[in-house]
Amino acid sequence: MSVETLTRDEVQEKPAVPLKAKDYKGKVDPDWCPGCGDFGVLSSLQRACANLGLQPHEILTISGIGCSSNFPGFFNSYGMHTLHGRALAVATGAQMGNHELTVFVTGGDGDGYGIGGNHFTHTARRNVDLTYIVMDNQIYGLTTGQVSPTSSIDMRTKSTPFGSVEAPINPITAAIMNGATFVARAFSGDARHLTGLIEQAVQHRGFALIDVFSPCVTFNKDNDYPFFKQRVKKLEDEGHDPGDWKAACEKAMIWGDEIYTGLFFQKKDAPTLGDQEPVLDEGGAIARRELGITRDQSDRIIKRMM
Amino acid sequence: MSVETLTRDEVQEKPAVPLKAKDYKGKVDPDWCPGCGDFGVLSSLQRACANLGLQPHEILTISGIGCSSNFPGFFNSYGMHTLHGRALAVATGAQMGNHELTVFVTGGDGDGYGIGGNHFTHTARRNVDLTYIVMDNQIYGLTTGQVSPTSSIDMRTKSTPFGSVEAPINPITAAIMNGATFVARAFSGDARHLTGLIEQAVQHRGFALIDVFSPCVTFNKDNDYPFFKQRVKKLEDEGHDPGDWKAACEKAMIWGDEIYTGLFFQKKDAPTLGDQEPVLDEGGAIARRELGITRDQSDRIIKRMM
Amino acid sequence: MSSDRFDLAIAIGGAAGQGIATPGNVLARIFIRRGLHLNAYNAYQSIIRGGHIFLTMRIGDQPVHNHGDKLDLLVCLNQDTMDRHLGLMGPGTRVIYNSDTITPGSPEDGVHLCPLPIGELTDNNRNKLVQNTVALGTILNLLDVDFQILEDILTMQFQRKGQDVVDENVGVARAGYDYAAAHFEPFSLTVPSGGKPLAVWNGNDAIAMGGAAAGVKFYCAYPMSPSTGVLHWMAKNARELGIMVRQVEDEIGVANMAIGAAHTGCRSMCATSGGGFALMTEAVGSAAMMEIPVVFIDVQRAGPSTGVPTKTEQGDLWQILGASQVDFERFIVAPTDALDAFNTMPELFNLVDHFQCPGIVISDLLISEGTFSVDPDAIDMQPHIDRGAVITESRTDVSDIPTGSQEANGHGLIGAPSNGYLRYENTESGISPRALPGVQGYAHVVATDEHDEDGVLVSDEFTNPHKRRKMVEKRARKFKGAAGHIDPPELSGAADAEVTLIGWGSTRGVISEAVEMLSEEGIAVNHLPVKWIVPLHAEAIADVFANAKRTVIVENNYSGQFHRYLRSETGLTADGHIRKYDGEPFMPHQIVEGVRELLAETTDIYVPYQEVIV
Amino acid sequence: MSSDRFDLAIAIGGAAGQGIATPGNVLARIFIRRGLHLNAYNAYQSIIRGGHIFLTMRIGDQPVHNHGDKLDLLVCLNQDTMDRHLGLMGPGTRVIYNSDTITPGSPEDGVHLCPLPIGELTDNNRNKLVQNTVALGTILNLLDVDFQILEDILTMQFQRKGQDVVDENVGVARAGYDYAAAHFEPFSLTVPSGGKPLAVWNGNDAIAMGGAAAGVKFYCAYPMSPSTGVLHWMAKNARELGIMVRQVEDEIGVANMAIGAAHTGCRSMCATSGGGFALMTEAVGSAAMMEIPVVFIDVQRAGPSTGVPTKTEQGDLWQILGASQVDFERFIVAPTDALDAFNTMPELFNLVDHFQCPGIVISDLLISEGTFSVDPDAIDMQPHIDRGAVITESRTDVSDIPTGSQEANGHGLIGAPSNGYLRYENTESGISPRALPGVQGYAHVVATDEHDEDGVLVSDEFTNPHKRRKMVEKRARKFKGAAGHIDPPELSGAADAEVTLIGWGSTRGVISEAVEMLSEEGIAVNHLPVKWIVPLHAEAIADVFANAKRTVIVENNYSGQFHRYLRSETGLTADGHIRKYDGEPFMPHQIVEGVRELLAETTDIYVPYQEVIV
Ligand SMILES: Cc1ncc(C[n+]2csc(CCOP(=O)(O)OP(=O)(O)O)c2C)c(N)n1
Ligand SMILES: Cc1ncc(C[n+]2csc(CCOP(=O)(O)OP(=O)(O)O)c2C)c(N)n1
Ligand code: SF4
Ligand code: SF4
Ligand SMILES: [Mg+2]
Ligand SMILES: [Mg+2]
Repeated sequence: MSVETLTRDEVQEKPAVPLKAKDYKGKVDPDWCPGCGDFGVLSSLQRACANLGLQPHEILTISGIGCSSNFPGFFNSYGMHTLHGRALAVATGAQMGNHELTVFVTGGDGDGYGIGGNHFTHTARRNVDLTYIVMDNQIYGLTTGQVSPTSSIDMRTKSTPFGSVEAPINPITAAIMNGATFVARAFSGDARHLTGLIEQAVQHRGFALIDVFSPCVTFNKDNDYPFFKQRVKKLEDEGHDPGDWKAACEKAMIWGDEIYTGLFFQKKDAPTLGDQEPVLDEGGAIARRELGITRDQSDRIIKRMM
Repeated sequence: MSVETLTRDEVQEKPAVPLKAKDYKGKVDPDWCPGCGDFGVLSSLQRACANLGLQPHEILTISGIGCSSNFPGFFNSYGMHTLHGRALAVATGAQMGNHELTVFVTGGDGDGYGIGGNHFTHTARRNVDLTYIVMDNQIYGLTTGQVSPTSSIDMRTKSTPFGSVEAPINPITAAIMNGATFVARAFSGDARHLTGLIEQAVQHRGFALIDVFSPCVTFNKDNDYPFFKQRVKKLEDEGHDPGDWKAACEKAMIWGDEIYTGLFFQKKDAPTLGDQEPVLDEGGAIARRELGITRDQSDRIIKRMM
Repeated sequence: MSSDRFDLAIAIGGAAGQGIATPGNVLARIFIRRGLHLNAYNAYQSIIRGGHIFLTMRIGDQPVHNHGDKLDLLVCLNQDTMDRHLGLMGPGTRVIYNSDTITPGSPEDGVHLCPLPIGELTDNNRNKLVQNTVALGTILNLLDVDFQILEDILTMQFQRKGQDVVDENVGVARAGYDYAAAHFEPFSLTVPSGGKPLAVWNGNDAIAMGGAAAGVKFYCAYPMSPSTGVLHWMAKNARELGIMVRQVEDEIGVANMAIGAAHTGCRSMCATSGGGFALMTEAVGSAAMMEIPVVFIDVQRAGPSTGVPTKTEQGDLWQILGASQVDFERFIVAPTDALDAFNTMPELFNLVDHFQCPGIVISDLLISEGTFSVDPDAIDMQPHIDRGAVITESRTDVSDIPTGSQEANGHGLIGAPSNGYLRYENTESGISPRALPGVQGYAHVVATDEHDEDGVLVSDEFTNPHKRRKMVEKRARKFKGAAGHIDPPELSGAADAEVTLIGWGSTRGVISEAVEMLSEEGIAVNHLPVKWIVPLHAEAIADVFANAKRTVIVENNYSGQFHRYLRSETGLTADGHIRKYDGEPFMPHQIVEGVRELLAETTDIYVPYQEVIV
Repeated sequence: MSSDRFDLAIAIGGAAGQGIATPGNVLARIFIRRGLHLNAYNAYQSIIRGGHIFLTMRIGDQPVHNHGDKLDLLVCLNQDTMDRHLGLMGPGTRVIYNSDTITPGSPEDGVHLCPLPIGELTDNNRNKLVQNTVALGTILNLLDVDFQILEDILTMQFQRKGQDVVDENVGVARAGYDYAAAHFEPFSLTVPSGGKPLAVWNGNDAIAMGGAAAGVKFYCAYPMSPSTGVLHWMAKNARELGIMVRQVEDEIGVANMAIGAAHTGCRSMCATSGGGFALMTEAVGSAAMMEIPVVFIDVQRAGPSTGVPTKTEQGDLWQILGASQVDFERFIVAPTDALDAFNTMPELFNLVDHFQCPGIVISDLLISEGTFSVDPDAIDMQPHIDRGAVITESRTDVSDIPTGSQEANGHGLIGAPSNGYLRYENTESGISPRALPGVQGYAHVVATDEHDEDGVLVSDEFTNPHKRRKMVEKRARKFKGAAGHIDPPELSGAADAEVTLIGWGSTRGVISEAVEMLSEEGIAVNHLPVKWIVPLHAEAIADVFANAKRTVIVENNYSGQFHRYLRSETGLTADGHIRKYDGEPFMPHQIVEGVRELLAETTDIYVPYQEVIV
């Protein structure tokens, strides 16, 4: 077999059939614990993709390692189940390699804000065009319940049996300050709201974070469905202006009887990383271009060496 | 030789002689380029230590790798010249191991915000009691001039010959959002101001960041002394309230004809990581305590296994 | 095993979330309190609910070093277990299952099916975990053990949940016991009793306890199976034992934080598994260069990469050998069982303190997550501690403060004169007394760059190939005699054996038993278990090879990592290999068959077929 | 070298910041345009100003493969150079220096001192770099080369700074030329000319160009000496060549980003040095597990740890062999010079594409930062490209969309039926055609967890030792024939040599010359340079050993990393060793002396003394 330079337009010549949420079911059914918050995220993403009319082969879903990171296996698209904490780095490479794909990154709070924290910071500031969905259960689920960077102070876990003493990070304010251009929070118990946010995030050009409260029913008994159900309040219902970073941060810091969900912050005009790289302008994914360099190019290079 | 459990008080029985800045000169003179901004940082730290009456053996200065990270070699105290990007992690271990030491972490923008970014985030949220001085020259100096996470957009460097396309991070707002409890900015061209900030930072209990504009006269021709001299404006002259995070972020984001220096943010009442760990309460550095466990302790442990 | 020994194996199978751990623990306590030895292996998957868990517990009146070959009793908590494992049961065995929900398959002749009408026996208790307790009662009756001990342990186990729960559990256990008495034929054996009561632990507990006993004051980790148990043990015991325990943002932070604490004078350690260890490797080299004693623990699992997180393998050897660039000094040790792991910790800490370098412990899922009985008196929690050449006393005759004048100082540089302390003094032994930060009169800088005796970098200003060579040789020299500080491996078994089996780390137990089985068959085999990887007692091993008729290396990986390493250090080539890389540990009969095949010369690499599919 | 060859060595010494690079470049251009061959080694430190830089440039009418043993001409830009290196100069050599600022030492008899009164010659020009240009004029005159070529090159070099600068430089160069004509005795040699003009590059350029020629479309890196030149070349040429070049936050990000791009179908690579490579190792294993072709480049420097960042060593071999846990398939290749590195890149990309695995290139400071002449026609920028079994054409006969019904699918799980594509199909060859994301009809998931043929994890729900074993063996099988795709190492030199020298990677050039020198002395020596580390042509090497009288391994590290690796794969033990670990590369005479000592059997490991101290 050899390399064919097929443009995305050619591939899509056949008019796409409208898809339903169930068309995005993966090869196996999720093996999450019954009641796990991640089910709601999966179904929301499936619905959002159907609503957006994305074909499975046009999507690349990339994760790290964790319960939540098992996501690509349960979702019908191209997928990569990479290393713990590294999904955003892999995704940046993939997005640059083929910027015609719709890239989702799916993972957990430990994966993304713990070990993956540095890629989170830098992918945000680069404004890489992808949608990052963090299933934030404030615990390390797959490793059976240790403290996470979003665990609250005093939370007792297997690694903090006397209660955590470290202030949690706030992914929303961190993302805003790191330069993310779309920053939202959702609750997996409200699939409709989440679906809407995902649709907006995909339509947004640039780095979009959706931090989703996705309860771990097995290891986090503090932040369960009732905890969130009683507290979540939608920003949309309050007329919040996503252009106002100060209000966004202020709202994001509220953590008590009320916890806000919704679109905290959006900056619409910022160029994405790809927009600023003239190499992509030549058209088509670089992954699909002719390999090697021309004689003219090589002559010029060698001449400079003489 | 054997282990002696000497408390810090015993060591300090002899009344300390008042020291001068030159008493903190290291074994070798700095080999930085003539005019490098880091000289100003070195002399400021030396003066601050003299003013604070710190004895060299009570100080542990930890760095990563970079021009700026060569700092401990030029400063008379205990020192560790560790791996690129890892100084804060090493320092957290050292601070926990011997919380009676005064810990300085010294390094560069690449070291701290690039490869070391994840430790920066998490050390800040843990509020580890140390003073972190970043010599921010917006370039990778030691590797002869590549783009750094604080390089401005369009900056031409050896790795961005057509200009950088990535938005820089803002260390001040990032630190505030990550939970740092003392966040300041200085200019190495104003040693008196910097000295004062260092003194405050050392006296502050918790994680203190001082991001210092420290021009690389060799590789960064954009952000040189005149650039900063013309622009820097002290927050102190404006009656800024360091308790107001919103004003702090707003001021920190200003980057144009005026650039603010000074203490942006301080939270005085936050407990440090050490404060919250009862293990340290027993008195004295854990590094100096008796090794091993008692018979009582071991009996209890083994009983639980039967 | 010879038949006059008591040797019984019980398996419990079900899905994650069906609560296999609890009956497993209860059974373990019953046996160890009677002074019986125990070895349990739990096969499971990297998911929290569902899948298949299969706990095999082997009990004996003699020390039991592996989970064995055969099952006597199978408890099926779900249909899947019945379907998968009934075929493993031979004549005389018993199979317990809930007849309300599970349909038995067709067993081999002589297998006793023991259906339990759980609903009836528990008054249709809706708690799904209750079937486990019924089964416990049944097991006890089949083994002809008095019910009282079960009642005691259930009471202990459930008392913090209240008397109701205790009563409920004791009640249903009794129902299972009585039902068995009425309906099933018990085993015709007597479970020995009266031996000295034993304790129970797993390898991760043993490693953590060994560290605590050695005086570890700083432990940090990032969770990673199958090493996380060390973190859990440390976290639980931190406050009582005065150990600072930290969960860190990633393994890079872990390794460097451990080094920071170690430099201040703490005994400091951290544990992870292969992928996390990959992230720590850069720091391992830095500890060697700065000459800071610190211990890293790699608990191996099946790979490469994320691999099979809950399965075992001995596949990290070359990663550990190649941890960090360029040559440097460090100890590498692969303990052979949990107690050995425990004892290794203080020994290793004394060594790394003496030689001022990192030490790496190689464990694996088999040791770390296996459950083992241990004689409580064999656990020496007050081991000998030797911190080596460490300076902790301040001196006031020499000042840390320079006299003020600047002068040329042998670095081609001008600088302030120092306190005269040479952290990296080029001593004859290569060991340079190390002063801890905070001690007056010894202020100095340690560095990951190559440095001269006083810590000043040779990579700044003037590199100097002679200084560089001096420092490489100083560090190498200190390690020259290290092998003299550790025990050489010991050959056990027949002197003029037909086959010499060589293993490393966790395979010692299973190989020993295979050796016994083979000698019962009349094949004389001996056994060289290797524990210390670096330094390696090359000559001792070469002697064994020289005297061996046929050498066979047994290891739990694909490429023969230990064989290749052994050859790299000695040039020795083994005659045959028994290897396994399917995620499951060796069973004794697999090694026995391997030896037979190798003797028959049908192959020189034997890879056993894995019968138990989990 | 035989004396009828033209063989000249010039050294320029000074401090960082004194601008040694420019006269070095000008001289290089002068020689290569005359068709002369050139090999330059620059000794420097990890600081930006100060310290000591010592550039040695050796020029010959035959290919020159190392920087040689002797100096003919020394240019001292500061006193330190004079003090350090005058002692290296023998009869007939010339030493140029600024007599205004530098005091000459006492040279050996026959050394011609050439003092230049720079102030006088430059009208007291305050520009400190002007002395370099005067020296260039002087050098040309001493070599009896026509001034015009210098004028041409200075014009080219300085034209973008304006005519004034050109004039100033040409003027002072002429002053140096004329002053030499009047005061100094030229060398009694003729610099050959008229040869085919050559080009000049360094190894990092060659690696980058090789990548570009191979069709690399994605390059990313984090700066690290001595690999950063690859990034600089790529960044400079990115837009013209349509290559996406990214500087990333750290090496972990680099490795993973390169993998992400590679998975979409780009030829993708990244470079670093030892410490950065340590951080990449986890990702190397992940690429192997996901079966993604990607190339990692490790440019070695002296270590361990941060070590000596600007010095050379061949010390990363075991780190690379042990990069990531457990066994997996990957190519490891150590090119032997810059042109070989260039040619290796397309070859390696074809291999990794064919075998769907990572490839690792081992370079070192000597190759990567050395400056070499190269025949421009030898640089094949349009090499053969073979992407292996890759699926890039969409199919519409099979849909990515499941039919909707859920069914049991062989994983013990219920799921939607897939498009039937098996990314990891268990083919006979072990190679499974790989579909690129975006191609319709082949949607699938790749995973770092162990997975079945269709990509579904075997670590979820039901692990299965048989599936696990199948997949390990599938991956291993694909690599079985890999050695057949690469050339075995070739023995050169006398057939019945007294000594066989074996080296690997960058030592080929210096060993070849030592072989020539030894045969001139009447000692018959032959030479086996090894380039491919994995797969290793073990049999070919064993043949050479079998026929050798005395084998000697030459390597630039302390522990004999290649020797130990070779023994691990073959059991072969060499008779003697020549090793060096002081940061400086071998010089030919050091190997010659080593062979003599080993023949005299005074030692079996010879470590040469380094005379040039930089
Ligand atoms: C390098 C590395 N370190 C550690 C692990 C072990 N590990 C797997 S998942 C996980 C954390 C999972 O937490 P999170 O990302 O929050 O996902 P969740 O399971 O809660 O959805 C860890 C520590 C790993 N696979 N790789
Ligand atoms: C793991 C690793 N990667 C890369 C390097 C190479 N390196 C040394 S210093 C440096 C960056 C220096 O930049 P910065 O921290 O800003 O310090 P500066 O020199 O500007 O003061 C880099 C990339 C290294 N030593 N280790
Ligand atoms: S352990 Fe928690 S996060 Fe993981 S699947 Fe179960 S409920 Fe979900
Ligand atoms: S290169 Fe820049 S940062 Fe480094 S010493 Fe010189 S001026 Fe300072
Ligand atoms: Mg989580
Ligand atoms: Mg910098």
